[in-house]
Amino acid sequence: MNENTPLLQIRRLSKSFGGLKAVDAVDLGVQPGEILSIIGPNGSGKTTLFNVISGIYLPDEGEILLRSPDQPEINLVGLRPHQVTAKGVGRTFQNIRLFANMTVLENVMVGMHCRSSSGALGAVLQAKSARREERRVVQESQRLLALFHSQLIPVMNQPAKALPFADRKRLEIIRAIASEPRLLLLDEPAAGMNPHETRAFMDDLKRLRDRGHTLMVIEHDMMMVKGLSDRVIAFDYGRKIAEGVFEQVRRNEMVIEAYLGRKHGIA
Amino acid sequence: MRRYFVLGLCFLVGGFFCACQRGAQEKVLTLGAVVPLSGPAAAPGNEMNNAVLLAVDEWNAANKMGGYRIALESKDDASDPKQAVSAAHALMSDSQVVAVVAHLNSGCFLPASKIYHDAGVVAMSGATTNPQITLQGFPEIFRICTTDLVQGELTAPFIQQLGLKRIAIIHDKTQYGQGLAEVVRDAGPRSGSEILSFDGIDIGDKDFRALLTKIKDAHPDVIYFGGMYDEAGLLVKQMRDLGMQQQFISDDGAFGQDFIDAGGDGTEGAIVSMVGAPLTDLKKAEDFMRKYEQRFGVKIQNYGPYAYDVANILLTAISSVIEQKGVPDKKALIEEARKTEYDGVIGHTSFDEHGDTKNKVITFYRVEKGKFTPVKTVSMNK
Amino acid sequence: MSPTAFFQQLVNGLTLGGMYALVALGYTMVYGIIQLINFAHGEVFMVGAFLGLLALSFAAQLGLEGVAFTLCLAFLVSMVLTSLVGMAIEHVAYRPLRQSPRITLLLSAVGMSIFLQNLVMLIRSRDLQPFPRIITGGVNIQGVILDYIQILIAVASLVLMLALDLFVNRTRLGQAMRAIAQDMEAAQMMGIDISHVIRLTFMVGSGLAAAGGIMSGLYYGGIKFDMGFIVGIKAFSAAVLGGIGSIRGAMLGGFVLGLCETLLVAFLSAAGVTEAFAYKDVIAFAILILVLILKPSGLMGERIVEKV
Amino acid sequence: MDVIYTILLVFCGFAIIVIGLSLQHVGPFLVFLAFVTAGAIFLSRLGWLRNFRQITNRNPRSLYFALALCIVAYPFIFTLLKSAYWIHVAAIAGIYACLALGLNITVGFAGLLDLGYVAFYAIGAYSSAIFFRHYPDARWMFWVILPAAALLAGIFGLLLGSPTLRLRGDYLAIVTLGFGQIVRIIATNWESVTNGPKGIADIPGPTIGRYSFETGIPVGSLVLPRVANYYFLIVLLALGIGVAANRLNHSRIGRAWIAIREDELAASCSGVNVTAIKLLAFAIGASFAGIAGVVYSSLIGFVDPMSFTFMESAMIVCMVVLGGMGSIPGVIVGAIVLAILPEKLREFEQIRMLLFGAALIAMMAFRPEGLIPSKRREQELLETTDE
Repeated sequence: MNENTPLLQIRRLSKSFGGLKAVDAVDLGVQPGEILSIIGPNGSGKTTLFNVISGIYLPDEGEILLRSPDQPEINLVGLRPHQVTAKGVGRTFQNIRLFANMTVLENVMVGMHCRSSSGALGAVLQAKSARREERRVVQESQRLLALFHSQLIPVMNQPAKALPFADRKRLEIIRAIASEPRLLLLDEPAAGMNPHETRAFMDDLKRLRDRGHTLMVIEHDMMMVKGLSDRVIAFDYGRKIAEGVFEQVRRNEMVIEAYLGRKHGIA
Repeated sequence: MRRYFVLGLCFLVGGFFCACQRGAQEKVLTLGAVVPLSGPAAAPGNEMNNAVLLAVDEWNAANKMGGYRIALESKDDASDPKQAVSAAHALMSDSQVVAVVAHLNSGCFLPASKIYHDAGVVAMSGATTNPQITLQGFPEIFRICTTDLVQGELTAPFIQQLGLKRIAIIHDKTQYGQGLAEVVRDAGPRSGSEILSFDGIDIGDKDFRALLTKIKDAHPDVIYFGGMYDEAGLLVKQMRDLGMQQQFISDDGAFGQDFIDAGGDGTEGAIVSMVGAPLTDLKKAEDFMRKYEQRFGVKIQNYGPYAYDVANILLTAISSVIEQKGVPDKKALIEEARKTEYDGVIGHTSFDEHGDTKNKVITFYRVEKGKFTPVKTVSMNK
Repeated sequence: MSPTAFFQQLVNGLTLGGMYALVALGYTMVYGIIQLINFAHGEVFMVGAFLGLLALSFAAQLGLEGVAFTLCLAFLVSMVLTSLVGMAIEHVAYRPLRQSPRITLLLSAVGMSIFLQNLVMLIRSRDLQPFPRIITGGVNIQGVILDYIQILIAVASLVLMLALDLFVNRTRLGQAMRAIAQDMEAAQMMGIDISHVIRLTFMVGSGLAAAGGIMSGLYYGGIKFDMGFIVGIKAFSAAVLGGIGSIRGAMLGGFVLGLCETLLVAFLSAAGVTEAFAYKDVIAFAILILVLILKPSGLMGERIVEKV
Repeated sequence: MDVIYTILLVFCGFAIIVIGLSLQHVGPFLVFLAFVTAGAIFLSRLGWLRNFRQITNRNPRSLYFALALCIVAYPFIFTLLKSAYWIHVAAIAGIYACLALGLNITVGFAGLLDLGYVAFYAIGAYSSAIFFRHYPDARWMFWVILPAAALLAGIFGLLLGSPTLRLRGDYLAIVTLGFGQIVRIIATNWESVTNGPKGIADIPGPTIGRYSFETGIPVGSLVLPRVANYYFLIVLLALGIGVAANRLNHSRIGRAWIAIREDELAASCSGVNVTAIKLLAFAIGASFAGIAGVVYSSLIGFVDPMSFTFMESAMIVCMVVLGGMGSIPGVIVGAIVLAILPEKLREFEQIRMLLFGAALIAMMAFRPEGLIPSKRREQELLETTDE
């Protein structure tokens, strides 16, 4: 396995709803350790791509291959979301989906579900292994909460719904990281933040990359895309229309057309 | 804040008065009654309870109980075995309860009888028909009505005598209805009838057309239904709608105005059986029915006379125990009850070695112009 | 089974199906709009039957003559009153909870169902209430009896369903209903008064159930406080079978279920299965479970994709 | 000092309950109830209830000690009062507590509304009844049947759950309701096994070695009535089930249950195997009902299909909702209150279900979290920071 093998390789992936091709024969690769941004106008199929990768939708055709330490490649197609997560792909949602009534800490602990194993019997009998594991999960979760500065630690026993918006976004990412993903899918992480928050957040995301996570980010904020991405892929109508470093993609004719609208092209 | 103190004070005073309400002590013995006062069989249960109340009041008025006043302690079993056991425990926890007028449902009397047995208190039922109840070997347990066995065994030859051969049997999938239907099914061939079908319906179901259509196809002479009045009424109604003019015969569960109300014109000519001799034959019965109607403003429907007789039999036995011993001794009461020879509303009652009545009589009634008219009284007595 | 018996069962099944269909419409309409199973809908059916009985006995007391007239009166009075009951149910048990978790709504609905059942039982009686037989007789076609009441049920349910279909597809309010079913938020943006439309949906569904209730009373000859429970579950099965949310599906599902239930049991019984009739109710549940497993969208429903 | 306060508080509460139960007539009881309620409101206005709570929270050991003492003393007190009745009622309340705890796992923790829960109860009761119908003398087998019935009910939970759990919540409610009906219909019709509507009578009580549950418990000169055996048995079982439920609640599995209740999709994407975890909730809840069913059949000695109707399911749902979905002390209190109140208020039996229905609607509208809401989060806070 050489360094250039992509972590995730998608081949001819298609998904349509009724007559609408939301994802249309997409090929793409994600290199280990990079931050890959996906841009494109609304409805261009970015979120659908994430949903297909994370197993929420079954693709009509194509394959999604994930490189894995113990075996060469795993095809994620056909796996259910929790299996995909177990294989090492974590994600967040466009509209934050935390467990609102659970505490901040518990949210992270749920994220570690697939990295722990104690079952019902162990819990009922308070088996030694179960207790040990529980302690480990608590400690590990607290450590993860400290990942982005320390503002989440003091509130870790408050319900997640009590957090301010930006912290909820952070918590959702931490929950995803708790499953120890090699690839992290972030769906518009900076949406709804002010420029100041966005800047701070960008640094947080870079820290994730430095921690060894590979990031795939859907983002609309071009400033963020520019400052963050190693590579950018642009989508329109479910197809990949451009790929490369930010400046390259920004100058691409098709991307400009997609963003500015094709009206003046036609009319 | 002060408001709460005042409120609290009011309650305190109120509670004190309530506690003081207990009157001066007098010699009291308690008769227990456990019947369904709520639940699906609340109507017959309340009638039984009223009848017992009537008997107790008459005894108290006559003042023949050796100086004892009789109190009635009524409990509700709601036709539910669990509540029946609770109620039995509640009565047996009260040491003044000398005897119990017990249950309408066999499913209630079966589990509760064990508790009466443990406490050594006589429990006598006027309506439970499951043969198993008296076969448990508890000396405290009695009943004055005939069992399913008697009613079913007597129904089969009666059908034969009507000149009807081909029987289609329907039952309501209850302990009572199905038990009876099974006896008819087994006894029918012995008296030369042919059983065409044996089907259950669900209580609460309203649509019997599919089943009746199937039965119609087999061309029976008679349809026998083991169950209660509501379903019996609907069945006969839907039979007539489907153009089935066959004889409809049912059991004591369908005996009562409710059946005629539910079935309307369709019930005309239908035959139902009722345990015991026809009530209007007996002078005592007429008397009782008049008194009941006067007191409660409604007519006797079905099990009231039985409960009334049970109460009277028990009270008679208790009074003779008091005469002999001076106190209502529970153990002596068992012996005394066993020796019962009583002429009551439903006829003569005496008990066999199991505690079942020896008076194994049932009467068939035909609905004529919206009224039950006795057709024939048959008996298993030698 | 003789041919006569077969056709008789066919008639029985279709009549039963018509009644299921009328009740199923209420489930499907409410579900289509707010994705909620109106658990108390079976009870609405029962309330409708009792209000119909009340109207009929009132008419008899006033000495009103004419079968058609009294019948129309009973239908009208009961359907109007029951739709008000439906509105009240929505107002008390559902509206305050529109933002709550689904389970809260369901429990509230279960509570409403228990409440209505016991209320009617306490007000009227625990016993079967005989329903006046103002339509009697029928035609005998080669031994197959076709009651006038069965014809009435068939005609009335078809007319009501067609009227509903027209209402939903041709009127402004119907359009609003469909819009809300598609996307509640968008519909709200477009200036549709959501609360008003939901209330109306409950009213229309309840009115139809009331019609079903009266027909059931007329047909079977008696009504009882607990009659709505089992009919409710079966009508729901019919709605699911047809594809919940689809009005035509509910009609189809009702008839299919009525026929299945009647014919299947009859065939089983004819084939020598003892006690086949005792398992009648199991058939509806089995169909429900099978449909949900094999084809959750039902016969005519659309595929539901959860929005992520 | 706090220790003494705690113990005294518990004893006072217990004394109030005993006095309430021993009031025989409904009038004085209602006055008493009003009095106690007014007192409770008064104390809470003074802020004392919160103080009590703080005191007891500080001394969990002495709280449990006092509670245990009361539970043990209960049958003795009522034996002295010559009232086996209230011991019996307490045993029934205990059975309901087990049922409510089980249903709380599916409804309260995992958020799956099961309206046919009584089916599993029936499976437990019938498995013991059917066994003893054939082997009435093997009474010690009760102790084998108890776990076996739990297992069997659990398996049925899986069987019902596996095809239906992919459904949305409200479909699930109706399918479970249908399942409850099917179990009852089968119990009514499969006569060769269940004896049909006639039910199975004479189910014996268990034995331990020479000791039989059919006899009273002699303690010194006092003989506790027969039901006291069941009382102690059911208290132990309910305690065990309560502890098990509590431990599950605070475990990896419990967190997953809450997570799928909160947001199924997010839970799935966080690595929770939604189907398996839901099935587990179903199976565990069902197995608790199986245990309750076995004890019920021996306590009453009689089992018939009519004891397992939808209304019974609805009643258990009411207990869970009244107490507080997801709250273990809540559902226990809910079960006890709803099991005892009808015994006290027999006069209102007719309107009982009406009140339940109305209460259910009102609870959902005004206090969906129940009378004793789940204190899960607060407690977790204390525990985790301690470690």
